[in-house]
Amino acid sequence: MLEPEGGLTSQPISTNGGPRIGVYVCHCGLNIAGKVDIQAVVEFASTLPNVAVARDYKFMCSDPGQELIERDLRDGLVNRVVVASCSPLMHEATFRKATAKGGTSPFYFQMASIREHVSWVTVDNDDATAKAKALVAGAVRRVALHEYLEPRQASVRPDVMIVGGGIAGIHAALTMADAGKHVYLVERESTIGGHMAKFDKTFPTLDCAACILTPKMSAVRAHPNITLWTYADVVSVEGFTGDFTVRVRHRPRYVREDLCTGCLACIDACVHKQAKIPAEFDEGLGKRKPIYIPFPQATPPVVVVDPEACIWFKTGKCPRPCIEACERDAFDFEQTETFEEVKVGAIILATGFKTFDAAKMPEYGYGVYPNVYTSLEVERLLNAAGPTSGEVVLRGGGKPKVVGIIHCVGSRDAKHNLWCSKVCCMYSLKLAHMVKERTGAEVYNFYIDMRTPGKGYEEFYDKILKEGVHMVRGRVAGVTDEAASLEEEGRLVIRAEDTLIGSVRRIPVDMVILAVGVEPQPDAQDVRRLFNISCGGEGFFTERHPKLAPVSTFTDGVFLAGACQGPKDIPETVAQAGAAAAEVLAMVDRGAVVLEASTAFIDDAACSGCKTCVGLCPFGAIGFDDERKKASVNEVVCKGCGICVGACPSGAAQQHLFTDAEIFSEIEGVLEYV
Amino acid sequence: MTGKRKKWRPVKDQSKFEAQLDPGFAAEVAAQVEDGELLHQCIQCGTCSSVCPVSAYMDLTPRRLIAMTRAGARDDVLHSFSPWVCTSCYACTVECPKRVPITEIMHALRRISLVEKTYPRRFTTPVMTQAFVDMIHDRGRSTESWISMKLYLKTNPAQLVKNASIGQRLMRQGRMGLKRETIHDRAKLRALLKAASS
Amino acid sequence: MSAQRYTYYPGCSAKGVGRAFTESLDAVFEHLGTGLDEIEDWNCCGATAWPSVDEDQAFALSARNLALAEDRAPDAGPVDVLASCTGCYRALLKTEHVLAEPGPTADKIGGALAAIGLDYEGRARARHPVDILVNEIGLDAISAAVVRPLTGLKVACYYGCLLVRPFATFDDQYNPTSMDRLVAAVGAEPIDWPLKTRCCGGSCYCGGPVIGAMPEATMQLSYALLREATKRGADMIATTCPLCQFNLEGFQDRMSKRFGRPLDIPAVFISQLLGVAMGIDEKRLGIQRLLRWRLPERMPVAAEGGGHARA
Amino acid sequence: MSEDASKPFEPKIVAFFCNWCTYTAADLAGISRMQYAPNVRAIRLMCSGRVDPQFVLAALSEGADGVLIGGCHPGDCHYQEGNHNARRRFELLRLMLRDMGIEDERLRLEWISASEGDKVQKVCNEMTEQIRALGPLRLATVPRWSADGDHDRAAELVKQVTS
Repeated sequence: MLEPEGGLTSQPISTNGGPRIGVYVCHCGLNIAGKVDIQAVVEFASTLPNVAVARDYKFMCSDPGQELIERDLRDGLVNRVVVASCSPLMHEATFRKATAKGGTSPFYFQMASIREHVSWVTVDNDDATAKAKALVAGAVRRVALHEYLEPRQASVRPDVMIVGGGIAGIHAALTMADAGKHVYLVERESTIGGHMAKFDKTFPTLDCAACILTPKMSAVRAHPNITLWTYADVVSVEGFTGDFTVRVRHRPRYVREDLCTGCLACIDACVHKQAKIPAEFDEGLGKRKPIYIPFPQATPPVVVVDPEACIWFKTGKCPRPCIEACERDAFDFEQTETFEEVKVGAIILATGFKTFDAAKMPEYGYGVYPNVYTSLEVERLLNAAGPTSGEVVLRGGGKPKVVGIIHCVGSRDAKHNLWCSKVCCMYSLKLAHMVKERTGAEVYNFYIDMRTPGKGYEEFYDKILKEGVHMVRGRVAGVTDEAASLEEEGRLVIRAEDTLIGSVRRIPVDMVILAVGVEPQPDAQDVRRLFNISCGGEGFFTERHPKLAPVSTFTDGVFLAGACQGPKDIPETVAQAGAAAAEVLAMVDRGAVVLEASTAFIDDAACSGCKTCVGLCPFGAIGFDDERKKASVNEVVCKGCGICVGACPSGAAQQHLFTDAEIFSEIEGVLEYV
Repeated sequence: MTGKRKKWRPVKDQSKFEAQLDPGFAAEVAAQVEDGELLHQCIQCGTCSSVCPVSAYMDLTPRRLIAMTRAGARDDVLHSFSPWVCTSCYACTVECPKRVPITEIMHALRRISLVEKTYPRRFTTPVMTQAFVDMIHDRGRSTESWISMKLYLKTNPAQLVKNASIGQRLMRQGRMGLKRETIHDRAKLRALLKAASS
Repeated sequence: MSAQRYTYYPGCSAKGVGRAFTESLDAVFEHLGTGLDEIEDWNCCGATAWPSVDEDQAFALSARNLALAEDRAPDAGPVDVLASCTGCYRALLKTEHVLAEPGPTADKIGGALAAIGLDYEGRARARHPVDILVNEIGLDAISAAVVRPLTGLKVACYYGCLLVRPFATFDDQYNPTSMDRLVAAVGAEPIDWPLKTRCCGGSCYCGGPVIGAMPEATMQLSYALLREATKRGADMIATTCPLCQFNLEGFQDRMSKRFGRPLDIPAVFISQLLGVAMGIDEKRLGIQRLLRWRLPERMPVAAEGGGHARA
Repeated sequence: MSEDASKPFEPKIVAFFCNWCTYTAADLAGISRMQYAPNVRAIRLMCSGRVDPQFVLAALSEGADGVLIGGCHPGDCHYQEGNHNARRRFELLRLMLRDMGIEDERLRLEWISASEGDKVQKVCNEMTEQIRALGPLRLATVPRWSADGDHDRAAELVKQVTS
């Protein structure tokens, strides 16, 4: 665990007699010892002022390693601890806990990162050793000035917010609601279900997506512990772990959700006799009216009015037969945006992904040739509830006899997305199977590398091969309607090198399916800022640790689930959603969280009353007593950035664990001795 | 079925033994080209081969050429026709999903094969290249009629006859002449080239 | 409309087999109130042959041309060097890029230039006449100069390889449109076709008007272009490269025989089309140098200088 | 501090990295095994807005040949706008250092996000090379402060000017 446990109890010990520092240098197997001369660092450390003990150990983070620290503290050999090992972002919490177990304040501890900052990044062994010494000296100099601090705790609100109502959000919501927590599930579309609701079948078992998803959607709506807000989005987040205040905007659907029963009589009644507007849920292949429901099992089953298309909104002149048709009087054309604020203890982001925009690769002719489709469009074509009732009918009419599926569209491509989107190989095989089954067409899959790791995935590939799907190993260079021979006339031609035979092939087809990759949502950056978490360069949200904390973020109390963190298939997404729910439950049931210790404080005597700090604090944590002309910090609100401290002209503002004196000492330490 | 039956001939052991390969070859080629080291990042997807207008006429497709370069098959690569078949149209370079500068690598392979005299025999392009360079070196500009004639004489005199009529038409229309184009500052141009030579 | 005159680098082919390109550009630019001044004593760009022998020498060749262009404009500020042949255009651009990057190659080329008393400051930059026509002179000015709109003429614009590759400086690399916009500005109808930037095969590697090393490949590639343009109803192919132009017009009879499909479609320089629409004398545009030239009969006949076409 | 005349000059650079972006990026550089000059010693602060101008002066007076400040990109600050404060102070500080005859290259501010491990590598290498070319910082005029942080008059003035 990277987070300290709540309720660290520590007995204050006397610091009389000045600091006695223990320095512990970690080998980290050969990760550090292979580059840094550990013995030299230990010997050097033992010469530094106030150092009472200097030791080394193979793995300081192991139990025996931590016990070394605890024993020295308990034996009274040392009263401050420096561990030179990996990054503090990795193991600071571990060693603070060990220090507390040794019977003192966990903050009598400082870490020197001699792995990430030294052994892993330095070519020369002597250079690495010298730099390690400097960082150790900095830590030793500063820890001597550390003050006695108690870990601060705050209680955790039991309610939880989940942002995003795809399969990840749905699964996490149900898990927590079943455990008795109240969940606010916020979804910006008018229905939950996300991408999964659009699919027909799921690989590799070919379960019908609706059959496994819609019961869960209904369960969400029926669950007494879930407040479901669709057509809503989060506009601001304040507070900190355990106590967030989240402001949510409800967009008007012009129909009262509490009254509408989903009878759909209004849709029939609409003055638009024909559905003419491309339906978003059907990827534009189907049509809808200005009043619509995305798909039959939409949850909640409430209609939405599209004011861009509705004649009443456009002209103010419409008899509005919809109102007439509604037996529940559910229409409210005066509806406006409303805002609501809730307080929650934790937040799970399950905001999902978008697919790559195939029009960015003109060589594949998407948007130019009508019979070039994206994979998501084909999912809708195959779906029994889709625009063609599950028939694979081409835009120009007719069934395809030959179909080409192009893998890696937008993925593994330095001009677009460098990453492998992970799901496309498998869903392309699934589409190959389905299209062949429905149409009897010859299907060609064009792939760069086949990636089928997962339970039952390789077996599925095997099955598809057995079915006679053609596999061509080569990335398609282009799709063209230029016919070089008679059989190519009037068809689309896919050009690729069949790299396994070493020749370029031209394969005429009737339908091209582009296996578009997985990308971050277009507003991922805004969401990231809203929740104060970080993104990788490509835009997926960054987890706290790629292996050991895959659903936590660097912001305590905010967790991740699903493809917003990176490409994932459904089983992985659900597993991660469950993991996120479990992490939240652990936090909520513990009831308390340990807060950042590095809050600011004002030395009352030194404060000149200039108010510089008051205006600078981004969180309004600094109050000002007009009578006494003194500033003071509300430590519960303070997030410990130290901006006020850096700006205080009289040195009255200080920051626990980052006092001026401590940092000056660290500067001297890293410069002075080596 | 079309085509004649193949005549059987004993096939030699075609295994590639490590001792026959040159592990430094890829680095040698990469060093000659800006961003050449990207060739190590090739994923063998074949985009280059399929966008190439002339890969169908190559003995090794561009993708195979890169793979063989990376494997260190120096001999096979430098004896290949492919770099000489390349039209320098840069389609592979701009389409490559890993940004491998394939056209420039082709040029580098040509340079090495000229130095090592491994370029194909009885193929006009290397001859042509040299004739063209010589002419510019000498005169500063090219004269198309001269270069064509030189080429025909050196490689395939029969073609000269075949193409004579079109040459005459071009001459009549003033598009081709026998006067050799020349710049004034030939000496300085030669000095420049000398100073710039690799 | 820009009143400045432009520095022009023709290259060998646009003075030789493609001399009509230079002639027609010259006429059109003058007609538009500007003009072209040829760099004095320019030398060959080295084409793609020289980089196959010695890359640094190839850079030196183009560097000399750029330096000479700067000499013509001693005042500070950028100098646009118009290179009509797309092969030359690429060679100049590549050299520009290499010399802009500080390093041993730039130093060496700088030294070699200094040795013959020249200096390249980085002011001269290669531009293509199509770029200038569309983005500086502007389509409006070009439309305004039209006296004989080419109404009804269907044109397949052929960009070739090197106008947008490897450097896409002023147009889209995959689906360029600037030539299409130009022919539309003079009243013609550009056809949409997928082979705008497919290599024509022939001359790229030969530097001369021959079906050289691989006649079969060259024929196939050029034939694909001609066939496709014809099939899509084009009356004419517009080009921007002397080698493409020759390659496309020169061997149609032989291809007809080889592939069993009649071919007869003029391949012209885009500047010739513009000039015709502007009513410039055909002789000045080098129309007589074309092996094929024909305006379709269905085109309305405009009164000379009148400019009102019958629909 | 000992200076061995026989050894070539190796610059010492003190870096102040914010916890959320640049320090994390430096960790990423480590995890990705990106090798870079060993001359930069990073001190972790919670926010680049915490960087007190005195820290920079202290580092330069204690033997650093350069100071690097790394924070989140504008708009990405974990504390909303700490990096703006850092930038304002940096600009004033740079003017002051110029007056003291200290070259611009010796003080650098970089926005490096958590995903930009390669930028840490690049910036550290670049800055090391630039300062190596400049040579050691020899300053008699920078006042020395004692480590326990007793703020003398000069420090107070500096703070007033720059905050």
